[in-house]
Amino acid sequence: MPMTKAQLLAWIDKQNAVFLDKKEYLTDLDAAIGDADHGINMNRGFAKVMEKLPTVADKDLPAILKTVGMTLMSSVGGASGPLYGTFWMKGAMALDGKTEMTTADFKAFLEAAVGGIVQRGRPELGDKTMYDLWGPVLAAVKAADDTAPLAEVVAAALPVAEAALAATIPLQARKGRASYLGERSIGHPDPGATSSLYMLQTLREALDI
Amino acid sequence: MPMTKAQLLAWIDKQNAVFLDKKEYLTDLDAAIGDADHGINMNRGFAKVMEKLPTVADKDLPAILKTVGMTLMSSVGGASGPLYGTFWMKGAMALDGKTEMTTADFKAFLEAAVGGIVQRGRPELGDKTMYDLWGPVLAAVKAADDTAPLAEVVAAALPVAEAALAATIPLQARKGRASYLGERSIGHPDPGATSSLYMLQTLREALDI
Amino acid sequence: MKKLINNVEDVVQEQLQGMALAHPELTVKFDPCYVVRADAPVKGKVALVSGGGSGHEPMHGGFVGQGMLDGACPGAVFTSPTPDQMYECAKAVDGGAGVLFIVKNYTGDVMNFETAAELVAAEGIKVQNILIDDDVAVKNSLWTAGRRGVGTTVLAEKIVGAAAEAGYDLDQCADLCRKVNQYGRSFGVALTSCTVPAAGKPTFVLGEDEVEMGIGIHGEPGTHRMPIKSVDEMTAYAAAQIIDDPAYTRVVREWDGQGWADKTLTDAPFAKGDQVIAFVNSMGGTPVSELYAVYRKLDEVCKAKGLTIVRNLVGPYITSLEMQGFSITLLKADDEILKFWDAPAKTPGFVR
Amino acid sequence: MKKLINNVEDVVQEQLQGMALAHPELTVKFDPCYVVRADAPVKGKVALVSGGGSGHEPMHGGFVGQGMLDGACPGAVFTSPTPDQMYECAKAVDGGAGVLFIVKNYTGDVMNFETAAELVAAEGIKVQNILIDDDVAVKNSLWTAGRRGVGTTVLAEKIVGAAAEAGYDLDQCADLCRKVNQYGRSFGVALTSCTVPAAGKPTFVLGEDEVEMGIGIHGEPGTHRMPIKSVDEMTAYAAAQIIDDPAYTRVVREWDGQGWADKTLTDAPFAKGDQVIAFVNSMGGTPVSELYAVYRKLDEVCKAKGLTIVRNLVGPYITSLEMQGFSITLLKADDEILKFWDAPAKTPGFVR
Ligand SMILES: Nc1ncnc2c1ncn2[C@@H]1O[C@H](COP(=O)(O)OP(=O)(O)O)[C@@H](O)[C@H]1O
Ligand SMILES: Nc1ncnc2c1ncn2[C@@H]1O[C@H](COP(=O)(O)OP(=O)(O)O)[C@@H](O)[C@H]1O
Ligand SMILES: [Mg+2]
Ligand SMILES: [Mg+2]
Ligand SMILES: [Mg+2]
Ligand SMILES: [Mg+2]
Repeated sequence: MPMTKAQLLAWIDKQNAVFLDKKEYLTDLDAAIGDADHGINMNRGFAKVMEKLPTVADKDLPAILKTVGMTLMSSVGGASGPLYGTFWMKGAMALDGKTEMTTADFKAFLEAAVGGIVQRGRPELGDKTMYDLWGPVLAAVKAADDTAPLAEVVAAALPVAEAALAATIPLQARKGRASYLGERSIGHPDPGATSSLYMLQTLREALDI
Repeated sequence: MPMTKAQLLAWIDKQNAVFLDKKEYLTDLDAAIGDADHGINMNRGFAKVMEKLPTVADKDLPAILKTVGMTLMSSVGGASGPLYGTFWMKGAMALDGKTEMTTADFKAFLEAAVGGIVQRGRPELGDKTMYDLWGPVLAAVKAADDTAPLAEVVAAALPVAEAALAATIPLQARKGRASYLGERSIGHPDPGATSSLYMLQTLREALDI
Repeated sequence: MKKLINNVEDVVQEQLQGMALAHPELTVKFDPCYVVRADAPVKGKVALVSGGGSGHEPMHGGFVGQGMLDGACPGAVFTSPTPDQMYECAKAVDGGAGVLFIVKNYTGDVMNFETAAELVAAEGIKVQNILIDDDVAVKNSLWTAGRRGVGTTVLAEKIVGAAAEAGYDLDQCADLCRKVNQYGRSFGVALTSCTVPAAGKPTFVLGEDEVEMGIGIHGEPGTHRMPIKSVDEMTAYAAAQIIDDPAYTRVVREWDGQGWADKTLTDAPFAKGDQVIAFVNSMGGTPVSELYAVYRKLDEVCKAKGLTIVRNLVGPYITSLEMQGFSITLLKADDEILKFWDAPAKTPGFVR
Repeated sequence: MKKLINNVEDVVQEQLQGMALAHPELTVKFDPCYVVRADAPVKGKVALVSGGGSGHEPMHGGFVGQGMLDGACPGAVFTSPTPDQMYECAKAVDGGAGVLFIVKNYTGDVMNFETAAELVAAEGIKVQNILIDDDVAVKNSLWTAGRRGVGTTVLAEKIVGAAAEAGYDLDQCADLCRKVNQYGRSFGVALTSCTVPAAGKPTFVLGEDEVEMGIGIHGEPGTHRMPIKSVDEMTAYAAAQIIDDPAYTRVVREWDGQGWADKTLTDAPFAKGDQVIAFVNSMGGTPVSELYAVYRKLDEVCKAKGLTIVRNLVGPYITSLEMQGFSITLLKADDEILKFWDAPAKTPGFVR
């Protein structure tokens, strides 16, 4: 079954909820190896998204996704702002005119979205960034059968994402602010990879409704 | 017996010693109601006087006194610098050409010297300044017989000075930095009156040699 | 936290409102937030835009004005501004000759300004991004996000601002800005931490006799912590870090008109006989009197190493809120750089 | 005590050495110590000399240069300089039109400058002493040494400096300086203490949430201590102290050519409709960003009270070492004052 517009709106809504809930936790993660603002940034961004959403809720999927991207882009700031902004905007472009999202559509969406992160941030696997999560997740999603229901595909990607997040812990950061810490960045999960896991978890939940 | 040049030099020497010895005490007094520098100022000034003294030690009394005054003037700074500087310089002018100082000479010296303080600082009695000491002391000295030995005259003025210093304690300052404290200046002796008492005490000792 | 503020959420906005009231020669816009010359756009002149997190005042908003920036985009305290601010600001200042973004090398700033450049280019406005990455406390670019942009930013905004005023076109401005960046190196020392208003507590804690060496401008940890030494010793150390720094190579991304192109840049080390502009900066809480003690020793060290200080700047220009400490920037100065350094500037934070 | 210093005994001298190295347009002399324009004496121009304890930088040495002071005499930290410094400085800058001493009203400064004036007059040089006594935190002159000289000093040095440059004679300069002083009023607030290097410990101790209201510029106690409030509240309080201050009368001593003559001066209070120059000053450790929050509220208060701010100055100009805090100065501005306020100035600490 493809993702409906109601499910997409539920996904966005759940992300807003989780970033309010995890604001302090994400900020603490960022305090350890960054500048203690990632949770604040994500919370500010999704609060703004919720403000904007009513103006496009009756539009098609890409219009909604683009609004999410543009709003994150103009309200999150820092490194994660343009990364997530690009993620949603590039993803939107892959869904031209669609009103629901099949598994095949989701593959195209995610490939474009993750491509946006790579293009903007130029992370490599092992740099200890959100891409350390999205790289394996994208691979898992692309490997799925186009005929498999989207909910199943996302559910199957979740353990991959969890493992990927855990795998960032022993890494020494080579991108972003954490890289200035050198060896002191070892032993902490990456804040951006953590927020990315929340995005996938909330998608899984939204597809249940 | 008039004051000899040796005695004058001894007086200056003893003042240098006392202001080194009492540097911290005078500074503490000034910390209570001023800006915590009176002891430092006096010590710096007399150390400079000792440096300069050899160059005039063979001159007459007023030349020596003038050098003390000019040196204090240019090294003490703050309020006490010009006050004590004027004290010695005006005093010197009253002794034109003298090579020793009789009781009558001392009267003239002290009248001019204290006049210098009054002219410069315009203190009134009860303002809680060094003049609260020099006013009564000058009166006592002037009341002495011109034929009385100088040592006796000075000795007789000492209890007057001590009482005058004690009398500054309950006063509220109306001149200098201490005046900004208003009622909080009450209950402390005036630092300048204290240093002035040391000047008189060392004179008394110097006249013994 | 003792600061002259009302609510922590309103700090940046209220400070900008105060700045707008004090400086009618500037226009401050909110939502999105940017600062421009009141006479913008200046027709035919390349427009200079910079920006970054707030908390470094007078940089950047205080450098908007004749002879320096046309616009500045202030983010939240120590947080990069967003592309919409930069985009609107660029549109407001473009006088037809294009827009140069001067970007301090922090991942967030770089990505936001790159996004903005794409948006601006899509409007048919000529645009270029030049990075400032001059902090020698960051040793390599391979294992990090590269050197941070610090003191050289101020000098670049002054020098390239004057060149734009003198009629340089966008490529010439970009070339000059790149050169200034490649000629400039900085090192910073913190005596105390700073407190981000929203955080409410000091970013780090130093002992009563400790200093942090090699800090950036956001209270990031430096290279090491040590007991405070004399100003001569600390200055000599910082100056040596800069002067003895070897060649530095990294890849930067510049706009080639259509898309992004990688460029490998290598900065030569200082050499005996170089003329330099020396910039002694306060981190915000250190008064100018103490900076002159730094300058005194810096002059001696430069002489000993064969460098001649031909111009200088001493004061609080790129700060970290109320942090006590200083940074030193040395910029190799050729005739072109000196000419524009000496040119007039009329901004709230820098007047010549 | 965390400072950029070597030995406490050498602090002032080394800072001045650094300043001399950084500013070849100034000449710094030691023993006795003073700072003069390198092109002094300027023939035919009235020479302006000020001075006072060190620790208030950039004032006064930083205001030596074209359009402001001809010379400055720095004392030890927070201690008045001595007459020999002033005398030698005056002789070095007199260009035949006489010397104006601008003196902040502290007993020590007043007496040392009076002594200096006598010495200078004895050389046949025309001289005048004008007092600055603008601190409204000191309520009366009968029971105190009178109001302290604070922020108005900076404005007076700028305005009278420009007048001297424009050819005012000594009496005209003195009259203008006296007027500026009578038109100016200030009030200061400390968030933290400062530490005199020679003392090695803070002059006073404030709790983590306490501020001291009505402070001078030497860490003197103010009028009262209170828990820190919002910048709006503290600014409104300070502004009200200044704007609502009633007429102020005191006796000053000026030189009449032969000797000292007493003059009774009464300053009128501010009145609705007055145009003012607003000066928001950092005590040294407060960054300029926070000052703009003060300015924002000050503008509002002035408007509400019927005063129009027509010019402003925001920054660290008359400091107390590294003290955090601010002061506000309002100066009633007429055409003469505005003309000279707007005139050029080229000094290390003030450029226009
Ligand atoms: N070059 C990069 N490529 C991909 N992700 C990055 C890059 N740099 C940083 N990130 C991600 O951004 C996260 C930090 O985001 P955030 O704290 O919001 O921004 P900032 O670092 O500017 O304060 C990091 O945890 C990391 O996942
Ligand atoms: N107007 C004045 N007339 C006479 N003596 C004064 C006057 N003002 C201050 N003094 C004296 O000066 C002393 C303070 O001297 P000092 O601490 O060296 O200078 P400052 O007050 O400038 O720091 C006071 O204790 C007082 O005796
Ligand atoms: Mg962060
Ligand atoms: Mg004192
Ligand atoms: Mg950040
Ligand atoms: Mg003193």
